[in-house]
Amino acid sequence: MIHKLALTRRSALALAVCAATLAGFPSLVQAQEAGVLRVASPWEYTSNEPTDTGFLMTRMQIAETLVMVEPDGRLVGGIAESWSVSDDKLTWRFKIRPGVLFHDGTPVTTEAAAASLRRSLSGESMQQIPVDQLTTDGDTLVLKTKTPFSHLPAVLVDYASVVLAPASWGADGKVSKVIGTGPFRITAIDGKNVIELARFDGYWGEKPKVARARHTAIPNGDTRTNVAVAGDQDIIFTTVPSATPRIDAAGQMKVVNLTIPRLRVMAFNSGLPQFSDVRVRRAISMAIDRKGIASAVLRHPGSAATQLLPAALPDWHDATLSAYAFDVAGANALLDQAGWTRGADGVRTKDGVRLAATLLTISNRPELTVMGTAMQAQLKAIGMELNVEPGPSAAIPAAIQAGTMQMTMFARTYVNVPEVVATIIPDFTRERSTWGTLNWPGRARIKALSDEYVQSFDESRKASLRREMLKIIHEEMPVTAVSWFEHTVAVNKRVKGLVIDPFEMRYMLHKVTLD
Amino acid sequence: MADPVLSVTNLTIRERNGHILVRDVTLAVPRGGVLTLIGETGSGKSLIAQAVFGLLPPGLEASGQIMLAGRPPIAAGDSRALSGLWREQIMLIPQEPSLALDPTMKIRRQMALAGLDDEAVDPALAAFDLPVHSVDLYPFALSGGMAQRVLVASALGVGAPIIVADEPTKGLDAERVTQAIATLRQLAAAGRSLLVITHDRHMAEALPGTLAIIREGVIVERGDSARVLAAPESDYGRTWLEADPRHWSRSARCCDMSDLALSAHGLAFGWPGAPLLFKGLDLHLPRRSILAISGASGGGKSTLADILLGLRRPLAGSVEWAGADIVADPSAIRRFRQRYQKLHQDPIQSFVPHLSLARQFTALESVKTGLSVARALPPLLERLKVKPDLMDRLPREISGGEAQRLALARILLLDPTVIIADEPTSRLDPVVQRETMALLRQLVDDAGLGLVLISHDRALLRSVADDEIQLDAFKT
Amino acid sequence: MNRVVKRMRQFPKSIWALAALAGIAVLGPVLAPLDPTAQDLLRVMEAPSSQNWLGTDHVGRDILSRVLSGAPHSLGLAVLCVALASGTGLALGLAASNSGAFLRAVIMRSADLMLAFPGLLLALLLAGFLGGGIWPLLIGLNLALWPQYARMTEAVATGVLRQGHVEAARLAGFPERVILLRHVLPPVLRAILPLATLGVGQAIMSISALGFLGLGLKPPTPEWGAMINELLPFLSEGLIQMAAPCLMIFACVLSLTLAGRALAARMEAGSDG
Amino acid sequence: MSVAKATNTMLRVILLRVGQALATAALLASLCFAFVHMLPGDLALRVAAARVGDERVTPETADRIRREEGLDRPLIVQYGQWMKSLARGDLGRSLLSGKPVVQELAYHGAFTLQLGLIGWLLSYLIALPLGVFAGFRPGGIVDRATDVLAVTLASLPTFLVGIGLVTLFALTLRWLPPAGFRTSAHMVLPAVTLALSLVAFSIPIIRNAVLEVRAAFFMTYARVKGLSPPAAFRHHGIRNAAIPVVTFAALQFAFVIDGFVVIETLFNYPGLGELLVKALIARDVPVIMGAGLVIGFSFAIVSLTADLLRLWLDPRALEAVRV
Repeated sequence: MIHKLALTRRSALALAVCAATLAGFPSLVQAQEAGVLRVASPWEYTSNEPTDTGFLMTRMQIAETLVMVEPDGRLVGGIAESWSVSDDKLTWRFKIRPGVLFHDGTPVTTEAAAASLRRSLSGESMQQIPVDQLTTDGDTLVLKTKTPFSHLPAVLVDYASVVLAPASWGADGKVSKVIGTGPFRITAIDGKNVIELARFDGYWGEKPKVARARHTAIPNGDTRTNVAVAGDQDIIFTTVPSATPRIDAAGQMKVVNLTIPRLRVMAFNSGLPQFSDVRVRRAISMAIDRKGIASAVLRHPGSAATQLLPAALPDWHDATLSAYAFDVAGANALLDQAGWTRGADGVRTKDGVRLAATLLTISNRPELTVMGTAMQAQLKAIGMELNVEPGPSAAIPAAIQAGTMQMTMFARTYVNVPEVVATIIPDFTRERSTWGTLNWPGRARIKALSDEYVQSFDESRKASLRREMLKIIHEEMPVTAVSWFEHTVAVNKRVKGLVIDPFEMRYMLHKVTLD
Repeated sequence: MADPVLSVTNLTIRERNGHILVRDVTLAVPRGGVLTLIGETGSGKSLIAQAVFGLLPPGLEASGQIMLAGRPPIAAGDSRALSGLWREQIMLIPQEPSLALDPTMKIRRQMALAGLDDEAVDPALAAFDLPVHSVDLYPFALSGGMAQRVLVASALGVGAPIIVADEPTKGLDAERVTQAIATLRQLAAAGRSLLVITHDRHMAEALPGTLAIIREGVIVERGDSARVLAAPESDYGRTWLEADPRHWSRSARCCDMSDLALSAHGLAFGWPGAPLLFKGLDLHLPRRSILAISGASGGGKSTLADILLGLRRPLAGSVEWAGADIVADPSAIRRFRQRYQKLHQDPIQSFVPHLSLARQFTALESVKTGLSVARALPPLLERLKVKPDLMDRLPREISGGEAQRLALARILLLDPTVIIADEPTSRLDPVVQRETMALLRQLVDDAGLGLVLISHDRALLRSVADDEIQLDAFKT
Repeated sequence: MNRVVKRMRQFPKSIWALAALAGIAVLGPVLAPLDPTAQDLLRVMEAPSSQNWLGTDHVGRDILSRVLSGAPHSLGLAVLCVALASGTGLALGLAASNSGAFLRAVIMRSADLMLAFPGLLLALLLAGFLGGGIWPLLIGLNLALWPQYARMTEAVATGVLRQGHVEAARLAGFPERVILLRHVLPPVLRAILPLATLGVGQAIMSISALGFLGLGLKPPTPEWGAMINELLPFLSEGLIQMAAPCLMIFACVLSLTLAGRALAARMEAGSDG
Repeated sequence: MSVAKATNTMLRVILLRVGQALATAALLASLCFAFVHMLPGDLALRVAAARVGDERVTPETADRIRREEGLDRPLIVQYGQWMKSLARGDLGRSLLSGKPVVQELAYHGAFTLQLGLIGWLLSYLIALPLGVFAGFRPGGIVDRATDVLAVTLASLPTFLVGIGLVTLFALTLRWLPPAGFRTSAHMVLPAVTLALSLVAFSIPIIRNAVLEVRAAFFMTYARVKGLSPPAAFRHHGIRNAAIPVVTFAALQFAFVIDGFVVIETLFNYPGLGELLVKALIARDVPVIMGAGLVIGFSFAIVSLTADLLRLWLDPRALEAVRV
């Protein structure tokens, strides 16, 4: 017993010495592996299914879709070299690019692409395509639709439709191993956090400059900030906006901003007595100091929204629309006019209904809660009581489905595919949308306009339909944008040549070089 | 005292605040002889032993000199120099032997660490009547007496010529005391010089040599043991000697069986899964009499008391309170509750520790109709010789003797028929014990009570009781 | 009167610090110079000034006012949690010590079981399920904390019930209710008090940890842990703002720990005498 | 007590404790199941959101998942199914990743175990010398300094300690990486954070244990019997002082788990705490139940180990065991 204890003490002492040496060694951070591009983002690699984590596969450029989008918004060929549509606008022909190889060395055949696409078409993310038939014709993939569907190529950019090798699927019909065609191939996966990548030398297009890359998921925003301050990664996507000065000041990484078509929007339950009157919704919008919030909370005055979508999407941004106003007096007047009178506690009421609501926000986007509290204070000035409730993100669609949502604020991208109407349809044409309106009477008008838009191949007609839809949303405010998203990317000093894709489809890592 | 092997000269022990605990004590242990130091609890006798070893508790200071034969004298405060004498010159047999043994180590190894090699262990054990296998036990498996003998055996293995035994009989029952005395005599016979510190008269009588009586830190009398015990010269020595129950005058037995305060018939009790503690037990307690119940410890004396008090149901038999069988009719317990009371072994613990005594007495008015503590208590206190100003204190601020008298006062306020006293004096010093017993006797005679007296001290019981029941006789 | 003064002098300093903090907890919202939720987006992360003694936070709220108004939420809620937990533990512990072997076993074994589950995790589970707010904290911490009080109560009460004075009181005919109140409860409370004092400190830390994880009280409640969480991204520009809630947590837990130790030491000394 | 009897007692303790552990674990997992299903909100929608991402979740996705995972079956059937597969040692598959729960738990559990062991070891590396030294010189400078250290650390929430360490060593001095888990350098800060939170409570325990043993009369008596002070402590002190420390070290395990949740979040460390928090948000029922099972079971195993150690160190405990 005594011997054993003495032994443990001795070995413990040895351990202590080791630990001390370890702690006293001041150059551990510099242990950057040469030639490895270290990328971090909040997103974990939870499963192999393209419907679940396909976005990571396209962003890290592991797998590719038939059609791709360039950072400037142009649709370009991916696995499909080119495409055409028949005169009756019902038959689409996609010519498969020759010489494309999967990461296991096998060539991409039309059959393989068709098989891959069939699986993704059955998933709900691409269910909006009115598919009639999918066949192959030599090197061409033929897709027939039941009705004309003008933005089909844009929908095929959806990450759920990445083309994987037939060997990717296991016996149970699930993806057991990701074998894509992208410029990077997976060499190892460590849990949900780390994906190790290597340059795919058989890539058909522009080959990456770096030989190896690694993606690390860092879900916690404060931790991402710390890593950026320490300069422990090469590129960190989606840093916390408010931490930008701190990261820049630390001098290891520099934060790059780019306004992207992702918004922080506020949505109302237009069926509630508080919000059924458009004047109330407008007054609330007028009471919100978007500039103040943008500069104080988001640290970027330019991200204050002036209408639904930013100018980065020229087609869907109407410069003729009057910008959202910030006018507290006007808002009060509007509410007076609508018959809402202030009570003893400063909160307005009408017919016994208090001008009050619970604002659901998402707790893993901390800035939303801060913005919510800022709005809470600002709405006090017009006699409205706001109760901010951060919760898990699924709480919002759940509340919309249950019809219990009163007000909500969330982040929403309008370019899941590079055609905004694909988001307008689920968000503005239903009684209970997925992310957006609830009980909004104007939905019938948007439905009619969007139906026509989808079937139209006439660009000028489409432009006027777009303007009309934007105008209705801008004036009726079933949702109102608070700020546009600044894509914040912290970039290490040693990184050169980074291009940021506003559509967040690809991280464009193939263009990056390391000093 | 021509050749003292250990002499303590002018030893004074005081607290930091100057309060003197031991005053100017001078002692000498003759070579090969025995010096017995006897005194009550708190008389300072154990402090003297601790001072000899330089082991006084922190906060106490010693002055004076300690000298071993053939060595220069050492100042009593110099604990470092005194510790140099350990093992080689002097050895301690401590009180509470269980505390002196490492609880996590087997005896054999502890004896080995004391310097007894394996060959020496077995004879040492045999010499002290210890079973051979006991060395392979852990201390917790030893009885107090065995642990004591282990320590003595270890001490014998150590070559020190002087052995100090501090309260070697504390907590031992009569049989073990005899054993301990024999053990010490063995040590003396082996040529060691002994300083024995005790409160036990029997021990003092059994050991030859010199006897010193200490009281409140001062030696009041010393001399040849047999002489001092036969004819003490000091007043205190006399009082103390007379407090021995064996010297009390025996009470007359009375047996007026027509006026029973308590009776029991055919009582049996045992714990589940164990043999019965007693069965077929009958007892009769007339008013104005004392019934003694004796028996070995663990024999069920306290359990019997609980049954008689209605606190525990017997397995069989009846208990009659004023003619009502409380076993068959438990509602009778509530009716006569206050008439059947108990005097506890630990008097201080029988009071709520955080309330003043006055409040505890006043509270009785809520359970006894018509009782006015303000009126009834002062004459009672006078009769029990308790100073009324004690009432403002907390229980821990009074002595054990005072507490026992106050406990009695509390019972008497309830106007009882029977008092069951469970070892009521075992934690009191002999002089106080004698006073308390006399008081109880007087109360029984004056107030017409019945008293059940439970004790393991047969001498005490025989001297005060009118009738005696030996529980061992009812064992199954 | 003199005796009162004398007794108050004997209190350790930590008790006085505690009293001061309790004062802040009660008076904090009144002492706060400004509205703790009033924002000024033009004056965010400003350094301390004559107007905002401790500066402003990321949406221009007054740090001093928030720290002061946060006291009832952090300290007050912690006290509530511990009061609830010790009350539950006390009741169950007394029930266990007063009842038969079966009920005692049920209560004490479930205490052992609950002790096996870490408190913060429990509150976190509940917060994850119930979506933050006061209830998960109260329920979670109560579930986690009651066993230690139940164990302590059971141990002390069982010890007291075996003592002579309880039997003497029963024999004198005092009803069980009086025995419980006069004989058992005071020593039990004395034993629980130091534990509860330390417990409040632990509860403050748990509440702030949940606030830090974003699962605590709802914004804009000026809870200290949530304040730290909010201010963390601004660490480099708002050291003082950040330090204020940190120091409040530290000061509270520190004085509670010291007070708990002093109480425990006092109890030990008291039981010796 | 004979050797055979002691072994027998040990065996009974082990059997009893393992039985208790299994019961505790199953009970905790069942409680988790009840909790998850008692809550308002659409479970399938939560799972769907976690799986395909918040922004792409649609009612259709939720319906598909409900069908695929059998979440539309009656609760009692789902629970029965789970208990049945549990009896076969199968914990099911995660609703989120589709991987077997056992695999998820093993992956994340290994990280937690690693961090926990290192942190725990480190804490005793710090606490043992300080505590023992303080116990040998009570009131001395080391004693007072460690007391201040322990009280200070005990008054700081784990997340503040973590933030402080990260700010100092990772962000200011740049000695260590601020987050991650890939290299041993990544382990230092989380392990130190954990260790410091543990040290706060173990130092006073060790100090008091040493102090108490040194004050015990058998230590004095050992010296009267002739042992030198160091020898007396070596022979009689260490084992006796270890008894309360061992008991406490096991109790600290609960605290270790608490600490993990915060530490893993702060350092982006893929341990069990992080897994559990994620699973809670996603309502990944099989993983929540599995984690409850593992945590309950491992706590019981730790107490069992502590019990056995105590039985080994303290023969009195063996006597006191009533199984």
